[in-house]
Parts: sequence; C-alpha cells; structure tokens
Amino acid sequence: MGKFIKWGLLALSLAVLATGWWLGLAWAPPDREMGDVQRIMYVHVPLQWAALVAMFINFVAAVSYMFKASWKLDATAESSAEVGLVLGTAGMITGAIWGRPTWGVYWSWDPRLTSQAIMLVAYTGYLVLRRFVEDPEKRATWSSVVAIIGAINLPIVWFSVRWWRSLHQVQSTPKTVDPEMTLALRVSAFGMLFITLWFLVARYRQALAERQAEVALPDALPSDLAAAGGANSSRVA
Amino acid sequence: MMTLSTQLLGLLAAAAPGQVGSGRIVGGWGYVWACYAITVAMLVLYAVSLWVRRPKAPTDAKE
Amino acid sequence: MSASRPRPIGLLTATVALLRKDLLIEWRTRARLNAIIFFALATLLMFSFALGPDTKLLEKNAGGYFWLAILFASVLALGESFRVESENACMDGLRLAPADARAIFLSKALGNTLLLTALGTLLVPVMVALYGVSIVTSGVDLGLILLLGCLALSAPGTVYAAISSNARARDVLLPLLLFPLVIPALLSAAKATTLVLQGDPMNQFGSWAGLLGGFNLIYWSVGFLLFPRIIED
Amino acid sequence: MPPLSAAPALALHDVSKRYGRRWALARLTYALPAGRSLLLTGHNGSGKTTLLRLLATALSPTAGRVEVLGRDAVVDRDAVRRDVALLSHASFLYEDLTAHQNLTVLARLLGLPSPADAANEKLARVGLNRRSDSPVRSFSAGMRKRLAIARLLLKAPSIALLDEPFGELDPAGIHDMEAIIAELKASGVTVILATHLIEQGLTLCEERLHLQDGRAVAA
Repeated sequence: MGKFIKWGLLALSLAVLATGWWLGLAWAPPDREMGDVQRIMYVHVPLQWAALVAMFINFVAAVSYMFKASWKLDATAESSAEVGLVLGTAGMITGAIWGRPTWGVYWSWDPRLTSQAIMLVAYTGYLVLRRFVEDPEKRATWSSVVAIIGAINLPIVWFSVRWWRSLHQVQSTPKTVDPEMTLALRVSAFGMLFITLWFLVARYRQALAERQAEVALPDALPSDLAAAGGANSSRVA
Repeated sequence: MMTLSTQLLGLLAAAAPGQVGSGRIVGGWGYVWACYAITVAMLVLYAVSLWVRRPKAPTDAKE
Repeated sequence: MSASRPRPIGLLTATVALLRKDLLIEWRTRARLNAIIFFALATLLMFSFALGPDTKLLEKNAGGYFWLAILFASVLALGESFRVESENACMDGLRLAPADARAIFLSKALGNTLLLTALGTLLVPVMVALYGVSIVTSGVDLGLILLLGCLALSAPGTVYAAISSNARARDVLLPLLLFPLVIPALLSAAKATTLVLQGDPMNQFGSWAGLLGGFNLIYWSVGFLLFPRIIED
Repeated sequence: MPPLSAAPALALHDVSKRYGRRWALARLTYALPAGRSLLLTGHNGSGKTTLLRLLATALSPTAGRVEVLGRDAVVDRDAVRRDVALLSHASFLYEDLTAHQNLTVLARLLGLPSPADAANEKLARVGLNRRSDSPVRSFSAGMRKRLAIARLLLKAPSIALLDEPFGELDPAGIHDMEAIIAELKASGVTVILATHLIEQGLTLCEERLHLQDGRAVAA
C-alpha cells in the first residue's frame, strides 16, 4: 500500500490540480468586475481550505492526545501543523498579492488575512516549542496544550480584529460566482486537498519514525524486555 | 466541535477578498502568474524538504 | 513522629497559602521587582523617543503604548515567577507536598495579576505626564480596564510560562507563544484605554470591556483545566 | 514475618522507567514487607534516584505498577503523596525565603494547625533554630541538607524516602542524620535509604536492594 499511496496519490492529485487550474485559467470566464485577476481565486481559496483542514486535524489530534496519549496522535499533530503552516503561508501570500490590484495595497488589515497572520505566528510558535523540548512525552503533552489554546484563540482573534476594523471600514461581502467558476474552484480544491493529504501522509510517516527512534528500546537491555516492549502498559502507547 | 469547524471554515476559507470600487480591472495577469508560481514553488520546496528529511533507516518490515 | 497526620486542605486554602508564598518572595526580592517597574517606565519613555517630539501622535496612541509596556513587563514577571520555582526543583516540592496543581495555577495567575495591576497603576500618572493625556471619561473605567487587561494577560501567560520555563531557549519561547495569543486582549484593552483617555462619544467602552471579560472567562477556565497536565506528567 | 493482612510497605511489579532512549529501571519486581526498612545501593546511575522518585510519585513509570502501602502510585497519586516524603538531591527550598518561612509554607499546605510553631519545632530538631531567620541563599550545603530533612520531618510521613541523606554533611552532621533516621524508624516510619555509605546503611536497614543498570542484582 505504501507504493500506491506514495506515487498513485501524488499522480492523482497533480492531475486533478492541473485540471482544476487549467479550468480556472483558460476555461472559466473572467470576473465581471475583477477581470482576469479573479483567477487567483483558483489557487488562493483551495490553499486556504486545505490549510484549514490541516489545522483542524491538528486541533482534533491535540484534543485526542489529551484523552488518550499515543505517538500516532502526536505525529499526526506535528505533521498537520507543519503542512498547515506551509499551505497557510502560501494562502496568505496569494491573498496579499490578490489584494494589490483589488484594494490597491498588499495588506489592508482585512480580518481574515490578519487572523490568518496571527494564526501562522501561533503555529510557528507551536513548531518551535516542539524543537525546544527534548523529552518526547513532555513535548507531546505541552504542544497539545499549545495547539488547543491556539485553536480556541482563532475565533476570538477573528471577532476582535473584525470589530477593531469595522469601526473604520465596511466589510466587503462575497459576491455570487458563475457555475463555470464553481466547477473550476471545486476541481482545484480537490486537487489541493489530495496534495495536502499526500504531504500529511509523508510527513506523518517521518514524524512517527522519529518518535519511534526516540523511544526505541536500547540495545543494552536483555531481550525479554524488548519482546515485552510492545505489550507493556506504557502510558504512551 | 462542529460549530468550531464551521466557524473556522467561514473564517478563512471564503477568504476571497471582495472588490472595492467599480469598473472592471483590466489585465493583471502578472499578479495571477505570480500567485501560481509562488504556490507551485512553495509546494515543490516543501516536497524537497520532505525528501531531504526522509527517515534514514527504513522502519521494520513487521510494522 | 508525634505530629498529627496532615489532613488535605481545600483548593481555596491552598491557593491562598501559595499566593502568600509568592507575594512573600516578591517582597523579599523587591530589587527584582523594582527592576521590572523601571523596565516598564523605560519602555514608555522609549516610545516617545522612537516617535520623536510629535505630541499629537503620542497623545493619540497613549493607550496602545501603555499596554505594550505592561505586556513586555509581564513577560519578564512571568519568567521570573517560574524561574523561582525551577531553582532547587521547588515545583516538584509543591507537587509532592501535595499541592493541588489547579491551586498552583490560580496562585501564580492571581499573583501576576496583582503585580501587573500595581505596575499599571504606577504607570498611569507617568503616562499622563509623558504623553500629555488626561482621563476624560472616568478613572473607575480605567481601573476596570486595567484589572481586566492584567487578568487577561496573566491566565494564558501562566500556562505558557510554565511550559517555556522547562524548555530550552525559554526567554525567546515565552513571548513567541504568548504574543499571538494575547492580541485580542491587547487590542481591546488598548482600545478601551484610548476611549477613556479621549472620550467615548459612541459608547463603545462597554463592548470592549465585554470582549475582555469574555477573553478572561475562556482563558481562566482553559488554564484551570489544562495546567495540571503541564506540570504533572 | 509481618502479619498476612498487612499490605507490603511498597511493591514494584515489573517496573520500567525510560528517559529518552535510556532505561533507568528495567523490569524491576520487588516487595518490601511492612515494618522493614530498605537500603538501596548501587553505583551512580544505577537507578536508585529514579526508584525513589517513582515511589515519591514525582515520576510515573513507563511500564509496570508501583504500589505504596497497597495503593497504586499513579491511580491513587494524591493519597500516596500524603504518605511519603522525599529527601532529594534538589532541596525543594526557596532560596529567597528564610528557613522558617520555607517550613511555614509547607506547614500551611499540609494544613497543620499552627504552621509557625510546627516550623520552629522542626528547626530546633535539626539544630537550625539560631539561623531560622536567615535566607536559604546564605546557607551552606550542609545547612541546606538539615533544612531539607526538617522539611521532611514536618510532613510526618509513613514512608521516608532518603536519597543520599549523608551527602554534603560533616561527621557531626552524619551522626545527627543517623540519629534522626533511627528516631524515624523508632516511631514506626518505613525508611527507604539510598546511600554510598554502606556501613551506616546496613546498621539502619534490615533489607537491602542492590541495583545495577536499573536491575536488581545480588550484592
């Protein structure tokens, strides 16, 4: 199954993403007001969705770790935070570039972009913390706490920034989208989601291998312990 | 949890910025290509970093 | 031994006992405390230097600078309060006493709130003098915001200081974790303070205070629930 | 032999403790009968300190079960904590507080009726009453050890876990410490003693457990 996931999923996701982008860039009509610039949507929105999916997985894994400690959950949390950070950063950059022709500036303190920037800093802190704690069990517990608190913070940040900005400018409302646009967006989103999944699986395997190397049974012990290693009542399975 | 997820989705997912002012923006393909190029570059770079950091010793065949 | 068996004490009693201990340590190391106060004063002063002699600008942004000074000082104070516990493994001593981990959270967070509120009270007259502002609406409002804001910095700060005090590079880690988290608190406290200093024609003070209250409610509960997991493993 | 009904003072069932990639304790099984005292010996890094910290519930085992007075040290942690007291390498003392204040803080946490008096009594017992109002920061290593044992006495435990109690003490201090340990034993406290001073340990303890690389071996 390893080979299939590794290359089959990658090929599938690249094909779907390429199709979606082709639909978006060549097939779908330009937007009535934004013109061709609107075609940024087919890369920006899928990135944001995929980043959210990754961050949500991170949150679920962190909460689950609090209830049942396991290296698999820890590895899931680590991989999803890192993948989410990469996708979210790309999403923020494309959003800022999109802002230039539409708003006239790269950064307009739009609540969504601002919340996202804060979120990215928070998850950078999460990954830095993981680097700075040696003990695997402590690292897993502490980073779960940080991930949970960071996720709880998101809606609060969003509301406060929106409130803060709303005193200055009226929030623009999302507009209706042509059916061709919807299709191109959907296909691109699925392609991005598959790529995300591929990244997640690859990173998860790495993280799990790292954890297992960290907690591997030392060679100096008698073999009976090594044999019992899998069956012992370890706190962290 | 579902509420939070929906909220999160609403928070960033629909982050398609609306337009300001009126009149159709002409051209702007440079911005479009920049976005796609940056995204592709970041995804490729991340894939390369995954390759570089790949586990050195293969895990046990049993697992 | 002849002494009677110790009997368990309640959460509140333990919190009070630990808070007394923390305040006693603060008092006995007041030189350190003074250094933090002067740090905050210097921060206020540095803002005016960084911006040049534009009094209008200083007056307009006084609330924000005031809260930034408190935020920077809070990072130092939180780091100190957990450094005291890691010396001689005192945190282990408390855990094994046994002291309820939730009481440790409450005492640390409350102690830090007290310290920051006192610091803020000292900073208000300095801010008035340095930035040329005056309290337009009411001093009670300012006191309320000061208390709510310091509570809001202390609860998540205590959780993250407990984590970072045991990690490498703790001095970098604490602000990196804490700053993005307290942005909503900083934002609403600064806004509300600005309203107090410049008048509140649209009656927005209540909503910002409410936001700060909600923030407190969430993070004091989260800290209360999660802190035991951080120090017990 | 202790009566059959009495639970062993402590019981280790297949206990292992891992630090990173190193096993500090490996599948240790041992039971100490009630009313006996235990001497732990072994080289540095053999697992003595880890075992004491497990018994004190400062650590939880990676695998296996630790029982103190018939109670599981993980499940019944708070109850076990009230029964045991640990004298560790780290003194658990606040450097900025005085000797008396350090003990008073603990006495309050323990819910003792008059914390200040209890603190004074224990300070006198370890011969520190004349320095009770000096900050710990000014104490020598030996004085810190005395204060740490006063802290342990204040807790009045059923089981005293002593990690190198004679370390950093002068001959008079060692003599005092021996007297204190004998007194603890006389009052019915189970003493678990880890030390390099094997002669002193053997006179104080009936049982002996020799650890080597985290496993029990014949001494």
